Parts: sequence; structure tokens; C-alpha cells
Amino acid sequence: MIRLTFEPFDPGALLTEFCRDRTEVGAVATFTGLARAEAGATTTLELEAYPGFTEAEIDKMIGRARVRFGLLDVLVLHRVGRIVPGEPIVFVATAAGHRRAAFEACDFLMDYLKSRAPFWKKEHGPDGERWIEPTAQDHADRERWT
Amino acid sequence: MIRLTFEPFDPGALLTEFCRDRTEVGAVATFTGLARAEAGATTTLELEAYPGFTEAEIDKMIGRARVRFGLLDVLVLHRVGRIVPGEPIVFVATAAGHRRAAFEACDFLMDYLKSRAPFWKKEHGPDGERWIEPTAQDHADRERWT
Amino acid sequence: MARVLLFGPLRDLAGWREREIDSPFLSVLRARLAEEDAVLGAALGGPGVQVALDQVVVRGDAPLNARTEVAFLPPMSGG
Amino acid sequence: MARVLLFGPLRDLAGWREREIDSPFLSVLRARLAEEDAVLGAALGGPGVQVALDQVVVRGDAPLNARTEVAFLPPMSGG
Repeated sequence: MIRLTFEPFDPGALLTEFCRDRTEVGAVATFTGLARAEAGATTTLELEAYPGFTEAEIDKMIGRARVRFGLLDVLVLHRVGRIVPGEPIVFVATAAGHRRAAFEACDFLMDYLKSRAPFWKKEHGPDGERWIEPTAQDHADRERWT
Repeated sequence: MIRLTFEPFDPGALLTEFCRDRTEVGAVATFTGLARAEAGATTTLELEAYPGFTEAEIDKMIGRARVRFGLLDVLVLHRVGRIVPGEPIVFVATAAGHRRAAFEACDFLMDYLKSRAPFWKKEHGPDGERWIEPTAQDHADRERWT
Repeated sequence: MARVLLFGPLRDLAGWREREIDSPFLSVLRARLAEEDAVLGAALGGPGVQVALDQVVVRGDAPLNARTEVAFLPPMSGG
Repeated sequence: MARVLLFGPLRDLAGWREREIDSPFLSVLRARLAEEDAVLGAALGGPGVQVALDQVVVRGDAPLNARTEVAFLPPMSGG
């Protein structure tokens, strides 16, 4: 499942819920991306999505991850709007029978989210604002899965 | 930090705490291992540690992970005693500037915990009890880091 | 009147987020936008910019109707 | 009197978890345990069984004193 939210969220509350009543899930991996202050260089992040389209695209990728890694469940929550340092931006949880599948699926989904998911990210700081594009490392990370 | 606990614990509550007031941590990866029912074949797991020694050994491995992956923080919580299906057995959280380090460190620590950490695990089920040893896969997983 | 949406840096560049523009084809829409604002026109055809019609990514030209939602999507970056 | 601890399957095999045994060397302690219980003696020398003296893993023989904690650690498996 994928949800977008304009409000701050608590990754721990999502993990508590995600682990509830799982008697055949041996492994839950999660990733939480937090906004960094970059020692004061970033005061706010602004995340934009294309509502409807963004969820549909991420949902396709969740479907691929489910099949490729044999997942039992997946949750993606992504923040949009204005985000201050220390706040979670993204949370991905994957559930599988064994740990390798859970780890790899979580890693795979994050590489996709960082380089291909329909979001646009602007950084605001004392030196003004700038749009962030995926780094060469982000693209290289994603290439690992092809 | 490593802690052992005889009581059930909530991985979500640990993640909430772990993410608190982090303005330079971009990435938090976690792994939660849950006891599986194996379709009724396992009714209880019994985990034994060597108090003092177990924590010290895991702490050494945490120290290596910190250096190797440049971690900003690590938390390991491991259950001991009797555990029923659906309950968390182990929780590992890693904090880093960027996601690759957080993921790899979490994966590395889990491979160590599954194959080398001082625990002994007995499975109780309708067909009796048996001690569990690391699988060939567990050993192969750990070999990836050498 | 197709509904045109700009995202991310394209919106900052154009100075608008959403407009209604009457156009029978995507190619004609692109030409009209370029005529009005050459810098935006070039950016819309720039590397990595995708177009979605009613939330489906298309390549090349396509007919538009009065209710088509045309979204210009610059390179994406989440997480 | 060294304090001898058995963990995991070794404890089930021996039928005890902890005993006080007087012995000047680890090798002598091993011999005494094997004399009493040959199956346990063999298991203590089995593949992957480590020995810790006062929580430090040792290889080969070592002197014991009256307060040494001797732990026999069969192959480990956490998580």
C-alpha cells in the first residue's frame, strides 16, 4: 500500500501496526528517510507529487517488488509539502518469510523512490532555494536491479 | 547499544525513539525478526544467551559496523526466554547520513546475529523440541562480508 | 480546453502551475507554449521531461480533447 | 572450584546447567567430565564448540583458579 501525507508522521507507529498479528512473517525490514539540516544549509524541504499519478506509479513498483521478492506485505508512506530537518520524508516497510527478501525489497523500493518516483524536491536554505535531482549515485544504485 | 530482554517488546516504540531529534541522520534502516508459527509446527521458541558475554560479543560487532559503515548510531535489542509466534525476537536499527550505509550495516549485523552471536535457540512444537543451528544460507550470507 | 499542469522546476520557470489551453494535438500545444515563452518551450522538450495525458505517460504526438489533463513531468526525485 | 557452565544442546545432553568442579587446568577439567560422562566429554570437544574462561574465548589448554568461570559454547544461532 502507498499513501501520501501532508502531515508529519511517526515511522514507529507505522512499524508497530505493520508487525501486528504476523504469525508467518519472519522478517520485516524498514527504511526511514529523514530530512537533514546539512549543518544549517537546509531549513526546509518542499516535496511535490502529482496526486493520483504518483500513487499509481509507486503502486506499480510495489507490485513488481511483491512478485520479484515474494513479499507478504509492503507499506510505503511518503510525505509531501514542507518538511523541516529531523522530520521523516519516506517510510518503507517490507514483510517476507526470510530476511534477505525483506532487505532486498526495501532497498529496491528506496532506489526506485529516490530516482524514478514522481516527486519533485526543492531545498530552501539561507542561500536561497534549489531543485534537487537524483545524484549519479542514485542512478547507479537503481541500475543494480536491472 | 545492545540490550537483551526477557519481555515482549514493540519494535515500533524503539523506532520512534531511535528517530527522535535526528537532524543530520538522513537514513534509518531497521530489521525486525518475528517468531513464525510454521503453520503450527512451532508453538514456542526458546532463546538462551550467556549474560554479559553475549552483550559484549554483540557490542564488538556493533563497533565494527560503526567503523566499517560510518554509522551515526546503532541499536540492537534481542529477546531471550520463551517466545511465541508473532512476537519480535530481534530488532536492529542503524542510522547513517545516507541510505546505502544504513541498509548494509543493518544487513551485516543481522547476518552476524543469525550465525555467530552467542545465542542458542530451541524450537518447541507438537512433534517435540529441537535445537536450531545456523543454516548453510546463514553461513553463506555472513561470508559476503569477509 | 485541455488542462495543462507543470511540475517542479518547470512551474518555477513558467511562473504558473495550471492553465486551460485549447489545442487539438499535443504537438500544437507544445508549439503554442513555445511561441508564448521560448525558454519554457525548450525546457518542455528538454532531457528527461516526460508528458502524461490523463495520468498516462506518452511518447510522441497525441490528440487532445477538451477534458484531457496534460502534465509535464521533469526528472523526478523522491525520498 | 571453577564454575562450569553448559549452554544450549550441551546442557540438554549433560542434564545439568552449572556445576562447581575443582581442577587446576582446563585439560584436566575436560578429562574429569569425560570420565564421568563419555558422551558429554566427546560433545565438549566437538566441532564448533568454543570455551570461554571468565567470558573470554580461549583455544587450547589454560590454568584455572578457584573463581574461574568456564563456559562451553556450542554453535550459536541468534535472530
